[in-house]
Amino acid sequence: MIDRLANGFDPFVIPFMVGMIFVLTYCGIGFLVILFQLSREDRKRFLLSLVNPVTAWKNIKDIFLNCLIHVKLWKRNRMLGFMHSSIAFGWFMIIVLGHLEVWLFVPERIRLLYYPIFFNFFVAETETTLQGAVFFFLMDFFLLLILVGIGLAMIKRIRSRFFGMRRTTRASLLDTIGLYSLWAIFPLRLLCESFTAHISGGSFLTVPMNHFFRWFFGNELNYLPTWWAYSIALGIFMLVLPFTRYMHIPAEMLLIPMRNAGLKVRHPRRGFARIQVLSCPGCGVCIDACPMSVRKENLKDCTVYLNRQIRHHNERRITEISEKCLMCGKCSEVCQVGVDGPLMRLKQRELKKYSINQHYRNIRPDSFPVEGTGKVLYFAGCMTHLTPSIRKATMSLLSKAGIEARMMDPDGGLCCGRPMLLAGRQEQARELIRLNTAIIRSSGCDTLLLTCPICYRIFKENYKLDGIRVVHHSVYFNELIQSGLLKVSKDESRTLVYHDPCELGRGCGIYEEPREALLAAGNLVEAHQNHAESICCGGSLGSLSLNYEKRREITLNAFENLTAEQPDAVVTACPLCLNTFSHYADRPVEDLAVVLDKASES
Amino acid sequence: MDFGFTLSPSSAIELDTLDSALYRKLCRIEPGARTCIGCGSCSATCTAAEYSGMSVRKLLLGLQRGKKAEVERMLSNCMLCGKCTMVCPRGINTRRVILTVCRLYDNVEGTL
Amino acid sequence: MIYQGKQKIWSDYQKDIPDNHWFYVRSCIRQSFFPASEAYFVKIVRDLLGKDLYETPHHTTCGGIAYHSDTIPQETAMTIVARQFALMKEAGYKNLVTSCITSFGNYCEILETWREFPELEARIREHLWKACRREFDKPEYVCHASDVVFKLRNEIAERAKFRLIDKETGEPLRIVEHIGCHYSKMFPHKGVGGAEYPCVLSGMAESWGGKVIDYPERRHCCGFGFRQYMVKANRGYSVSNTHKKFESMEPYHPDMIITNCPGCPYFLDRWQYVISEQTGKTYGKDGYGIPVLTYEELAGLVLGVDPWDLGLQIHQVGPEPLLDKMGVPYDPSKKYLGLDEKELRKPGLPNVLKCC
Amino acid sequence: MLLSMKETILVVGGGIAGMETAVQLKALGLTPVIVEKNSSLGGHVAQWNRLFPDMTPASKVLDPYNDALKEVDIYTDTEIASINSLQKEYAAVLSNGKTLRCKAVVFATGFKLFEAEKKEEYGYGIYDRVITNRDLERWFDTRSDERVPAKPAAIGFVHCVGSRDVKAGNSQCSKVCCITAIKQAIEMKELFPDTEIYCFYMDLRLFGKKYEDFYINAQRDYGIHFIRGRVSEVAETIDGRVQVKAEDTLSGKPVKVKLDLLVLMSGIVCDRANNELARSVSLPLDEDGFFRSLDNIAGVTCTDRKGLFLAGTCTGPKTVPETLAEARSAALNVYQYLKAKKK
Repeated sequence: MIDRLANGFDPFVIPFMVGMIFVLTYCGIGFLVILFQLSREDRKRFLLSLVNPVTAWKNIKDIFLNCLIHVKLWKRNRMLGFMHSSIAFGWFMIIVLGHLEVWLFVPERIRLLYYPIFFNFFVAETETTLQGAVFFFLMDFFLLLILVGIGLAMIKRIRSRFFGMRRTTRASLLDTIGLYSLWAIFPLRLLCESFTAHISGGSFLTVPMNHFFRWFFGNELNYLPTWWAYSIALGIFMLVLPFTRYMHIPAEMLLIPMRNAGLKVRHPRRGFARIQVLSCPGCGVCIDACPMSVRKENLKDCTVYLNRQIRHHNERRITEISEKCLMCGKCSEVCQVGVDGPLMRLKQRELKKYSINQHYRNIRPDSFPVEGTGKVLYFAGCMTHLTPSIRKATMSLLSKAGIEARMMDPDGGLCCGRPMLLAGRQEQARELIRLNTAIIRSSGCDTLLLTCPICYRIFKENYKLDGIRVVHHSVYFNELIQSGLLKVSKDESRTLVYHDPCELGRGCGIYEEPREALLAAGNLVEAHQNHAESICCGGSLGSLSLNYEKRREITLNAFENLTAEQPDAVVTACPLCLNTFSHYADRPVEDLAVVLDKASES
Repeated sequence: MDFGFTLSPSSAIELDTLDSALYRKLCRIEPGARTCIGCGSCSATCTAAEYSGMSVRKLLLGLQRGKKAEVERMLSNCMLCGKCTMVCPRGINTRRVILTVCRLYDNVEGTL
Repeated sequence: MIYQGKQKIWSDYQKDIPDNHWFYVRSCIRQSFFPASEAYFVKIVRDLLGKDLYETPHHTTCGGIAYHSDTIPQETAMTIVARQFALMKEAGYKNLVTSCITSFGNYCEILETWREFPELEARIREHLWKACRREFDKPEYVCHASDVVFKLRNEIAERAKFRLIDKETGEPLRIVEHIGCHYSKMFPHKGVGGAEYPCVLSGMAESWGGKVIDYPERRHCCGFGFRQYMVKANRGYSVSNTHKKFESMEPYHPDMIITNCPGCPYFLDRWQYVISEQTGKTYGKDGYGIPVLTYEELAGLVLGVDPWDLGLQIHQVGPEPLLDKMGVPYDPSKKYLGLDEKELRKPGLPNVLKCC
Repeated sequence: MLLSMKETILVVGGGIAGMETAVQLKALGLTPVIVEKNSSLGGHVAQWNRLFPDMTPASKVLDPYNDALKEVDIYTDTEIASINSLQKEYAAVLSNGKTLRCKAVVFATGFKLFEAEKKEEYGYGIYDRVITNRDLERWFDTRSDERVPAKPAAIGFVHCVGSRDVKAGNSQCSKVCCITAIKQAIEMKELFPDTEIYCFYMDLRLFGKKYEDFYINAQRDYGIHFIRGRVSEVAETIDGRVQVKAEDTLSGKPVKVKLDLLVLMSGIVCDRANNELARSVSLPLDEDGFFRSLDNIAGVTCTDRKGLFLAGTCTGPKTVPETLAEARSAALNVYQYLKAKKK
């Protein structure tokens, strides 16, 4: 292999170089800005994590698996997985191999940015070597891989259902430009390399095409324009990249180490949030996932659009989207990049200023004396007071199991604080937490039993109750059953379906215990979408703006999902889900406790 | 000059002069607020009622009757627990009503 | 306001007023508040119109104020009233004319009570006899002095020297008429025109050329309300009531207020000063108040009596703007001279309210 | 004069509406056939003890039909499998296999009493001392219901249970609950003179003849307490009674009271079971789930489909007299319709 051109330059590389330099500087500056936006301790933690070998290795692994191979996507949808990884990985390999070639054959050119990309233009093959042949083969192979990927992408554009996606995002103008330039790049590269195959060598793909072209066009002068086109396509792509969804390519490479460093969203726009927003590839998986999408008017309220609005600085819409969300957390569950949509919205809510700010200074914890000495303290919570069946069943189950339990709020108590937290009003939530903590401490209990996942989550995440076990009744009763303290007789004739409440499932990762417990009482079928993918009942306190009639379809859709297997009854473990479903239910909706209570003998 | 007595303010609600700007704005944001039938379910079930006299019914009435000051006191202990929303027979989004009032109380023209 | 509608109501509340031979009983407080008013009532009726009006020096209070202030029981008031009736019987009269609205109300109330409970009347006769060996007949007619003037209004109009007309513009004066609560609110049929749209005063005003204005709080009490004023702790309510009335009549720019009760002219007049001091607001043109006159004073003015002889200088609110409008001649230098041309002490002037 | 026409008319539903229609059709010389899904006629009225406002025994309304319906074919325990419209008539397939050819169909399918369980916060089916208005009527008949204590110290009535409540999927007023509550309150007071009785209402809608007098009696003669506030929560006390939470909206204060018996005034809601039937003859339903009349003033008993008529509470909440009146007018509609077809 030798240089064909003495100066190793040709004007057609200029478009590429312009784009390349632009993109590098843009990302460089952007990176610094974001780094600067991080709080001091976050920055410190991040930089340290980069040099720490453990996290460093994790970073490399994650970047390779997520950005190039798209493992998560493979798990979710093979077609999409293959499409994305073929393009990403293929392209990556082509670049790597390009550099290797330069490094091996014309090391003195290694410093030229464009050389590895347009290698085949600048070199001439003197004699065929195995080494060269291998390289040419790999090059062609990966190019073919990419072309297949591109092909699939085109099909996806036309028929997204073909990929099992019901809805996908509508691309903006720049996105489209980026997309088409991206599509153009690789066919063009194929052309270029085919044209020059007889000079600079080629393999199973390029050589035959080269022969065909030579036979077709005769002379070989017309290959220069294609190299121009190739370079221009690359240039355009890189010029528009920062302003399109393709920004996720560089952004995700920063997001992964940041996440591995344990950074969290602190401000809805700056620092980590910014990089999250940029990392959103706009794939639109969250649109189908979002329970609100059953109403057409809500289609543009899911996380992918939140990210887009944040990039467009559309304050009105950002607020609207943030307040509408049910905070069920499904979007972040399914997100490939791991964008934490709910947290972004929460932080957005925290920015709101209020002229009336609630306080609870006038409420004294000792006005809630907890009688008795039982070690188990049962906090029913606001919602459970409106679903007496749960409260009654829970108390009866406890007595059946011979457990001495007391109620913390027999005649109504204070709110756990989660609703305030979800409204982004930490100050108020903290005050409620302080009050409740005092009450619980004064009771001298060692176990805090909860029937409401909303309460359970905040007690678990935000309360400091060291020495006291915070447990949800689904878990607790399951233990009692497994340990034999609670005798439950199985009704073989009755099939139940379990609805995973958002706060309990995605929120606290409790999926199996309730099912185990229910299995003791009846046969269990699964909902169409279940566990981490269960659909919010629509009653969530998370949404601040959705009103009753607008939640209707959400509930109906969630219920339909549950009753796919035609169970005799729907079982949930959350008073709010229970209440919401029973408004529209065509079959009994019961709380786990009630089912167990009916099935257990005293 | 001090006479040892002064004009005592009228207790009447002057419907044609009272300031209902906040209520009107509220209804633009949450039209459901207009549908209250004053059944009192919200007040009865309210977790904060016994501390601050919180009552969405009174809140809505107060805003319509230009009794802003009472509204502020009333809202001071709300915990946003959502029981009122759950029991409202007209399906009013009471939590949104509360948050909206808290937000606009001093600045009716403020946006959400 | 549909005028015909009012007339219809008036026709329902016709009150027959005897046209002669009256037994006149004076008011306790008017004699000190507006001495000239009663004096000129007597002058007009007796001397000008040559009617028979009798009054006796033995007449005392009717006990109305004490009764309404909860300081004497009704039976006491009844016995006092019985004595007045006895005096009338002794003088040989049957038509009682009271100068005071509260007395009028008191008499009516007592007579009605007796009609309902004859045994009570019997007991009172007994009381009276035991107390002063007197016997009484119930009057055939009880009417208020304003009823009499209402009856004679046209005769007065014929003799009028000035009419209630703005001599600059030729427009009739805008007049607020205020009826004492005890005149007809207790017994609508005992007042000319009833309680809702009494026409006893408006009748005079209109026949003398003025135009009566109806304002929303027309029916409202002047604010005296006995306890409301007499207990100092309650005076805030008293003045607030008056304030409410003035706020309500202000947009109509009244030229004057005419009243037929002892308390009303006094409070409508004096509270204007208090309100002006407390709120800095006056209800007349450029800093003046709205002149408040008794119907006798007004009758006097119409008949061309000198304002100072009518005692208008004793009013808190200066009458000058009204006099100017009517074109009644007056000598400011004589304002504070007594009848015997002797200098009365000139009052200090308020801070806000313009008085002369 | 009567046209001599022996045409068969199908009457769906054997409640008072259906029975009255049948009687009138018979009188007009037609041949009604009643199809009733339950084992006996009489519908909801049969489950009631006495009727407002004159405390008329329900039997007094129902008994006359025993004779009046002697010559009328009645299929009880029978449902309509399907109705198909033919050229000039309808063919109804019954669940017992029979097929009826009829010139016209009168739907008198009635209503459903709201399932009080759905308002869980009231604890029906959860607490020992909570019953519905129907349970109480049955108790008046049988005097056996362990939920009704022997000597109640205090009884509460909750109006508007499942009525005027979007959460219960039922925003309309059931019309009869206010007066029924007053009737039952009076009856209880007569049985237990020393018992305190509270009625929790949102609005008292006493529109009918003598209803207001009934209300005055309840206040004046029976000393029943009326509290303007909707019950929001019911909890069980340690001694097995129920504690009711409401707001006394007139004083603006929360009220709490412990009761020995809580009676829920379940409202009148549409019977979803009729949807299939309605669809089969393409009769439109209103958004509240009841049958849609041709119009709500002059055509309440008519539909926009030839030969199909409506009577009684299948078009919305109604009182007994209203239902009877409608049944009669429906019968006349049928008669006129056939007469017109004859010409």
